[in-house]
Amino acid sequence: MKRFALSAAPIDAAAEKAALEHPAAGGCVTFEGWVRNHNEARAVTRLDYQAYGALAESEGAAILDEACRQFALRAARCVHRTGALAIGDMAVWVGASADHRDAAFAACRWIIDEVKRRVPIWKNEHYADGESGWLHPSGDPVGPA
Amino acid sequence: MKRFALSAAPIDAAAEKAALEHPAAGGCVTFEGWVRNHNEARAVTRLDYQAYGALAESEGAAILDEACRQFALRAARCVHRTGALAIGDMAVWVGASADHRDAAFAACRWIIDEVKRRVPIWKNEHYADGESGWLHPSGDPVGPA
Amino acid sequence: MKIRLLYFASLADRAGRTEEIRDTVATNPRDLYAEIAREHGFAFAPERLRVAVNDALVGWDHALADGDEVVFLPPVSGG
Amino acid sequence: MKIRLLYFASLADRAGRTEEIRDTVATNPRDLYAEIAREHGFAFAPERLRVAVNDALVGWDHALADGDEVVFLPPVSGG
Repeated sequence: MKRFALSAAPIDAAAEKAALEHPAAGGCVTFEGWVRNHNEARAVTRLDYQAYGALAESEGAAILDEACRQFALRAARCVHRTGALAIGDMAVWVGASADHRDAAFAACRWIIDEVKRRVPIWKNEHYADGESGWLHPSGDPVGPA
Repeated sequence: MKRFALSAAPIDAAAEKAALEHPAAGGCVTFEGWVRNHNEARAVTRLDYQAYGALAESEGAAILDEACRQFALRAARCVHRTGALAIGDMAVWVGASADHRDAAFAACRWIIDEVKRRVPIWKNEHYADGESGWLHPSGDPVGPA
Repeated sequence: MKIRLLYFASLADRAGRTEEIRDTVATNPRDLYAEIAREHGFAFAPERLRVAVNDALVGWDHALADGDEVVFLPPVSGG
Repeated sequence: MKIRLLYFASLADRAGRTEEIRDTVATNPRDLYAEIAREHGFAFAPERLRVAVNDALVGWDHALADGDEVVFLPPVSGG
């Protein structure tokens, strides 16, 4: 089963979490990103996510592989939605299981940060005032691989 | 609904997580503690958790209240098992939802650390060699005091 | 006065019971623990324990009253 | 040589298309971006973009070949 996937359909968090199970794992940490009704003080009504599929899959897989090398994990997975999402919908799911919780917390946080920084997925926010816009956060540019 | 609960029955993680939902929340972080098949290099076959119920409930509730004051959360919850558990069973579930992931990660980690430090619950580990022992602070089994 | 004691985890194993009612001259948890530790052979120094009276954590010099329920809490291991 | 370009997010909106095939004299992504940014009015400085050729991230001086598929990636906002 692939560690990173894009999904045009709702994410099955329970199935993802079940794939982290391991008899030596003392626990798992998960992060779910939800579509919230506000951003930077603007009222948000819905979102669209667009992905550059081939590169998103390979970059996502690379992040998960790096996490499994850097942290003492038993398993780690991530799924990211594409398409139209409503308020409250799950946009991304990340999970990591490990013998000890330190590694599970650190890895889960690292994975979502790297996914947000590197994976080519873009969010188009639709606002209550009728406007919409692609989000292109400024911040340090990310170099080539 | 109480933020902290003891449960003699298996924890319904999906129901707990659903209780964290909020339209302004941008995500949630959960921690699940699982019974693992080893501890300090000994093979573990099963566990019993014993709780001082009244104080565990009030101390657990105090921890969740403190978390909600200290971190910018939308919701936080915790459930801890009591009784006999097998390898792979969920011993504890913690979840926190927040507008921003920083708060959700920090709160989830803080809650599980405080629960492990303060809530009067004790673990009796049963080992593959037939021995068993109550775990006290350092994690060393102490047998009868 | 009469005090009800509850025992948990290794203290219950060592005492061979999960509760008892004692008639004691101890007026605070410190003296009460010294008394029962001697009798049951508890190895924990008080510094490693916490004390609860009537389901609330208290200090070692808390004044005990007749009918109180007292618990000496060994280090916890939940999670 | 012929290069296929894919556009995403605000670059697709600005270009008014999600892909195009161009005949270009540009031999690397740097020169190619200068050419299309002028034509489509892209506002991003190259420093804020990444480049992929044939679904792999590359540097701005990567040598382009006939038939390559090139994507200029604006800052991402997944998660």
